[in-house]
Amino acid sequence: MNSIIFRTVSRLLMGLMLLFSLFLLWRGHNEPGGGFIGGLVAAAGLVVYGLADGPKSMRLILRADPGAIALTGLLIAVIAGLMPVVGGSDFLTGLWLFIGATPTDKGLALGTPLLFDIGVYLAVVGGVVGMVIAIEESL
Amino acid sequence: MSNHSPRAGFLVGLLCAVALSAWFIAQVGAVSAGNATVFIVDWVPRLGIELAFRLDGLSMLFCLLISIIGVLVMLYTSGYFRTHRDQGRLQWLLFAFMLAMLGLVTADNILLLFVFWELTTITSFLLVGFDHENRKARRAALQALLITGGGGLVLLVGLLMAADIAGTYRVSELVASGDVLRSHDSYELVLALILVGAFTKSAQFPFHFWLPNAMAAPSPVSAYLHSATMVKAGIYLLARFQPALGGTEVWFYTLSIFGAITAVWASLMALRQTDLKLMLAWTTVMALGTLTLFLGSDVRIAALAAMTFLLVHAFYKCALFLVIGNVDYSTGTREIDRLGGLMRVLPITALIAIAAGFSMAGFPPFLGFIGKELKYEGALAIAGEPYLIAAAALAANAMMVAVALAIVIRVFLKGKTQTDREKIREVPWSMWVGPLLLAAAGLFTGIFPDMLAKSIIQPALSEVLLRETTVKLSLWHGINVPLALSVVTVAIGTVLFLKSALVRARLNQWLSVWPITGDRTYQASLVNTERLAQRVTDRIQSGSLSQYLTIIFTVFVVSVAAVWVTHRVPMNFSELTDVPPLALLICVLMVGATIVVAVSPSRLLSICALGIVGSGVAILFLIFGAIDVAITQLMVETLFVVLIAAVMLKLPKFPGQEHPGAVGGVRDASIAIGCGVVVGAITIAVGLSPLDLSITEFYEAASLPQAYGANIVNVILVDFRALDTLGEVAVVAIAALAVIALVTVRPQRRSS
Amino acid sequence: MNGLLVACLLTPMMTAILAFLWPGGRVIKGAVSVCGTVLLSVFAALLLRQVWTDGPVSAQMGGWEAPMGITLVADHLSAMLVMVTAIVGLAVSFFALTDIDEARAKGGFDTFFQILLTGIVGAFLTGDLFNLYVWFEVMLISSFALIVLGGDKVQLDGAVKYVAINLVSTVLLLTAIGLVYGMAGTLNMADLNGSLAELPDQSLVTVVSVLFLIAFGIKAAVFPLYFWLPASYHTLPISIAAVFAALMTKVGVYALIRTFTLIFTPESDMIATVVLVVALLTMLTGILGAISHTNIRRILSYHVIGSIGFMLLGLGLGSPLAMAASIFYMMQGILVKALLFMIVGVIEKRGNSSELSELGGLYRSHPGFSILYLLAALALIGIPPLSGFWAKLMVLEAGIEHQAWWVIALVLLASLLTFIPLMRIWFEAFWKAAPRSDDAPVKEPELSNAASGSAARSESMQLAPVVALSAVLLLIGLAPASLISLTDQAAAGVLNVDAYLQVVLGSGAAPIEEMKP
Amino acid sequence: MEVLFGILAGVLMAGGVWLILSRNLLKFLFGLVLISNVANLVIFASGGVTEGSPPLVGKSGIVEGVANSLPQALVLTAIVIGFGLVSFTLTLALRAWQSIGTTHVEEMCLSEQRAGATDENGGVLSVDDYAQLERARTVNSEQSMEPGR
Repeated sequence: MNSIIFRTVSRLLMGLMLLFSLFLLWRGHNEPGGGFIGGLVAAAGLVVYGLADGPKSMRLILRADPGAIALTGLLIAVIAGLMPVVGGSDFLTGLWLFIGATPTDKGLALGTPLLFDIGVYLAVVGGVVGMVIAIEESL
Repeated sequence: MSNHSPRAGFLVGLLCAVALSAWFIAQVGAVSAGNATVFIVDWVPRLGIELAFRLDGLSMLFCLLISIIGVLVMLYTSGYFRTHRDQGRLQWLLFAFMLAMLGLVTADNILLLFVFWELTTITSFLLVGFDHENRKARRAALQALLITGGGGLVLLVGLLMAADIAGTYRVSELVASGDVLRSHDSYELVLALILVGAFTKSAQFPFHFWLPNAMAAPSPVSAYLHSATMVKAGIYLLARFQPALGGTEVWFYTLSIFGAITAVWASLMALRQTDLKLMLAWTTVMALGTLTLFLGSDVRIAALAAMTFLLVHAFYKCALFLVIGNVDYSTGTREIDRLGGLMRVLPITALIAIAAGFSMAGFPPFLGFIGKELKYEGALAIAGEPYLIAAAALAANAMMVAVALAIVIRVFLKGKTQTDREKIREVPWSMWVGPLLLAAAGLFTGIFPDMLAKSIIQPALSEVLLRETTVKLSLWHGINVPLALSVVTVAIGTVLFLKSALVRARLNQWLSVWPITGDRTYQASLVNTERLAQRVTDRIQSGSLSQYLTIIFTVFVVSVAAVWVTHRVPMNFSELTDVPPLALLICVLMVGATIVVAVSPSRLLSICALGIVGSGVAILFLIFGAIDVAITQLMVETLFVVLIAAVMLKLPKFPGQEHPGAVGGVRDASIAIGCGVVVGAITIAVGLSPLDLSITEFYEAASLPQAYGANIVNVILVDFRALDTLGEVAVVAIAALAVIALVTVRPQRRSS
Repeated sequence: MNGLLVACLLTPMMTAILAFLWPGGRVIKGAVSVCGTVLLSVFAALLLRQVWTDGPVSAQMGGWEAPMGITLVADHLSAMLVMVTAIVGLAVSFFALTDIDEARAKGGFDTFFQILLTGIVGAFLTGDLFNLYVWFEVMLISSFALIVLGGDKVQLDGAVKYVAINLVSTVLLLTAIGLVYGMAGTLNMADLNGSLAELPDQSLVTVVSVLFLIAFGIKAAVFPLYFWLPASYHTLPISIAAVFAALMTKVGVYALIRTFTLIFTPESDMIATVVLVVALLTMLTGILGAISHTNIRRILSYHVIGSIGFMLLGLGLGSPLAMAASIFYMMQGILVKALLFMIVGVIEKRGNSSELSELGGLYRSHPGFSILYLLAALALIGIPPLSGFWAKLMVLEAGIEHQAWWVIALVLLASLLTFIPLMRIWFEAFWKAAPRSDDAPVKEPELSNAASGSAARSESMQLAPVVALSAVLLLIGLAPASLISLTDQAAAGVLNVDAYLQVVLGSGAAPIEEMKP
Repeated sequence: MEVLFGILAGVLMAGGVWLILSRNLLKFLFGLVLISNVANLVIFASGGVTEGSPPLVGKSGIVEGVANSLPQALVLTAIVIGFGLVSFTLTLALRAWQSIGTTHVEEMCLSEQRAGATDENGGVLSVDDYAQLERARTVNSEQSMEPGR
């Protein structure tokens, strides 16, 4: 798998997949997608890249320890759940902020569930990539 | 348990023991006047257990024995173990044991009684195993623990049942409700359970064998626990429950028969010994048998004989054990054949031995004589089997005379010791004061028995009979049958003593062909338990994962199928949904792929087929409207196939032989097919049952207006059931960390 | 809402994250871990107090009323279990400071350990069946991580068996939960109580309940499904073995008790008999296994199994007293097991082995420590007035109440047999003279002052949790009244689920429209 | 369709169990994947299988004729969890192979070997002990058992 073409293509593919994964993450609350799927797509992109360039390059791209990314994802999810608690609501209750809301249209809805989903995304990316790197490196 | 200050331990224990003894003596007046001292504090009311203590006549008798002998023994120990490094430990244990014993005889709550009962078991376990680096001591300790501990467990059930029947946990109230207990259906069972407890503790046949083995303990411990106090706990229990459970034929015959067997057998065994301590140990068993025998009857004079003999025995036996300790201490041996003529070198010890030995033999004017006369009187008064009991008592007494004579004459009066006589010195004062007092007590109370009778024996007897009674003891009560029997006893005993070598040889000859002994049975059952344990465990836990899994799936198939068949699960096929043609096609494909995975010897083919199954599942999800799930499944499937393909290149090829032999193959296949059938059937049955969709409907209704999301599945994941997702995220993160740890953290040299 | 429930769940989870992300070595991570368990203990104690005074409490996650959202709920049983989990967690995290080496710490020991606690606490507190599965998985994956962490090949071999069997049980559990949803249309356990009972045909419910019995039975290590346990416990670092032995199987027991009192009530008769038989067999085979071995860890592993049988007797007999006995036994059993394993750790440190033939002389050299072992062992055997006795007493009373003579006889037999392996340890490791080993040089004189100072410090740090747990157990033994009254309430709450239903579902199921403002 | 799902689940289960019972760790893994799929299918099938559109709320805000969303969420969760577990198991198999040198489970019995050597002078109730006891009985001489002066 040392061909330059495959490496270039894989890099391109990875970029596209990362972008697509973010798109999936963003729209997941209303359309098929979400943190899991987005995370899996992103991870798949990175894995494809890693297959072409070796696990070391995956580490380089990530810049951080994949385990730490995964746990940060978990941390974000917990924080998203705890934010409403500060306001006296139950753990994991959705808090929403509507930007540019009009009586007919809710506008841009930002809420803790979205943050939660970002945590999920990070955890899945970090987790899957971490596993793949570890297995690749041990071979 | 400090090693550093044995003296401190000794002094504290001794002072406490003295104080306790003094307190008990001070209570004698009140108790003998019929006023029991009572102390009650709640402990665990829910389970009926309270810290209830009651000091009545019977308890008093025991308390005095325990505390006063305790003081003497502790004093003795301080001399005996003067330079031993573990003296402090031993003194603490003795003191702890004394407290447990006192608690046992004063407890007025049956559960509290049991608590102390077990505490005496444990402390005696530690005391028997005091010489713990000696294997024999450990074995004896375990034996004592298992026998008395096991008996304790049985006793507990008996006590609980008795309490259940009588409706009270108070011993004093339980004792008073004998009529209820005796007429209850479970009376025999309760009796049996309690007797097992008492018999194990008091070394009655067939549990007698632990007591001689327990002689692995140091002499003072043997003197205290295994003659004077702990073994009497069972006797105490019998005496205490005599009014509640006694007075029936079952009680009478059980106690008489077991007591008689124990007494006669033990005295035979005693004659056979050459080790002085073992000789005494067996006579202790004999004495316990006699006590049991006399507690069987509810005739007043029999109970009186038991109570008196209890005291007699405590005095002389404790003294004799300590005497033997002295002999051992001075000469370094306890073998009767190597000893002789110690009178000249150990005059004080010899004096004690003579006094205690004569009391044991039942010579006047010692208390032993009164005890013996009472025994014969009691035996003859028992209505049931007077002659049998008298004969048993006669045999036992005669052999006791022989043993006593052997100790007194062989060891102290006649012959010469074979050890180096120059080095033998009389023991220090702390080692003869105790036994001397005990022996003197035997003489003094023999001459003036009335003091003892009025203040100690009479109140105790009143409790055993549960009615007021007056006791008058005297050395001389005319020429009568008991006296005649006494003469006969002495005659037989003397003959046995004179012919002891012959008797011993005969007994050994006879016993060498005797097939069953308690000790052998005990050992065999332990060994067999261990063998059984190994066999069972090796069978179950064979180390083979495939066997484990086979068992698990077999249990699964068999139990589910059994329940399915016995419960006749109905299936209603009337409301089937349609099968989309595409789904049918996918299903067929998947079935084919599954078969390929299952049977293919090629790894690559297997992985491809596995991928097909996974993708098929994804397509099925898609067909039935689960787009998010389908995408996830596809992604996961892809990642997994990539991973497994990468890993598999490093793993060896399938070796074949996955289901060894035709039998293994058929067995595995039938289990697999069974699992398939079972799961398939349940899935169909559940699929056909109507489903309550109200929760889904709520999600559909609330998703957009309340949770602001149109993708219901995603809203469920991040809002309605976000806690699941949180856990799941944790699983993914930890799985990654686990994989990383698995491949990066390599074993260290075991840090030890 | 009740914040304590969430706090109990999140504290170990946050600690886990913190322990991983916080830079630092063994000491820092260990300190974070200890602080986390201290905090957990505080929350657990508050929760227990609240449950004790006010009855069960619940919290609806995300504010969605049950059965729509996921409910966390603590009745007496759950709160007590969380409490002992916190205590064991605290003791073990402290013990681990000196037991776990740098490499394992770097590999994430503290994180795995805390996540394990999270999973356990979550399983105890959740009121939702699928969520229970999730927490089981959380527990499982972290236990996988702990079991392989820095393992040599023997440990890996044990790990393979552990992982394989537990995964099978997990899949069975998941299948069973799917089937329950398919029948009742709900996953909330309180809601299932009514929904399943209302189904016209109960036969299918019974069939599915058998699936739960098997899946949880594997987790709880009952006969004949316990193979994974003896295969894996004896190779682990002692901190891990201690927490496994003390807690892991008990989650399975808890799940069995919860499901078969709350969810599958109408079928109790047949299932109860099965559970009773299984419990007795587990008890006996566990004890026999313990007798058959000469390695302290294996002996204790089999003891874990034997005690599981004891804990299931309550479910089998089904009376409040029997259930209370089992719960009491579970509470003190968890603590005793953790204590005994830590004691084994100290023994191994001192004797360099866990094989009895290579040990000896500890009574001579460490009399105080020996007493600790003896107390723990006697507590396990059930010698009064130590903690195990009360459980035994309650079981026997329950047996008499039921006239269940076979049960009594077998319990007595098992109690008697329990003496043998525990006293064997006492004889061999403590009483027997230390074996003379000519090849091993005497260590003490060679240590420099600094080294011996640090060794002494590490020794006292290991002894601290041992002493503390012993003290707790002694207290339970001498003053059991309040724990017994708690277990009584727990047993009553388990057998009569009205209060549980009330606190989860409120007064009657609210109509959907009123669910949320 | 329920019947078809049931049959499919049954076949996958049978294949999975067959593989799990094989003595090869990799095949075990394949079997595990198969029965995990069974669990997912069962959850999915339990929620009712009717052809329907994905559970999305349309522009109008009205939800009509969509598939049951709850089991989908459950299955999604289960799939991701399953992936984590299976990946771990795969790595474990790899490490077992690297370290023990086999993937044949019958050859992996390291952890449960008894330490065969029983102690000569320590066993509480070993078989030797009994034999010794019997010998001691025939000699019938009791030595001094006192710990000494």
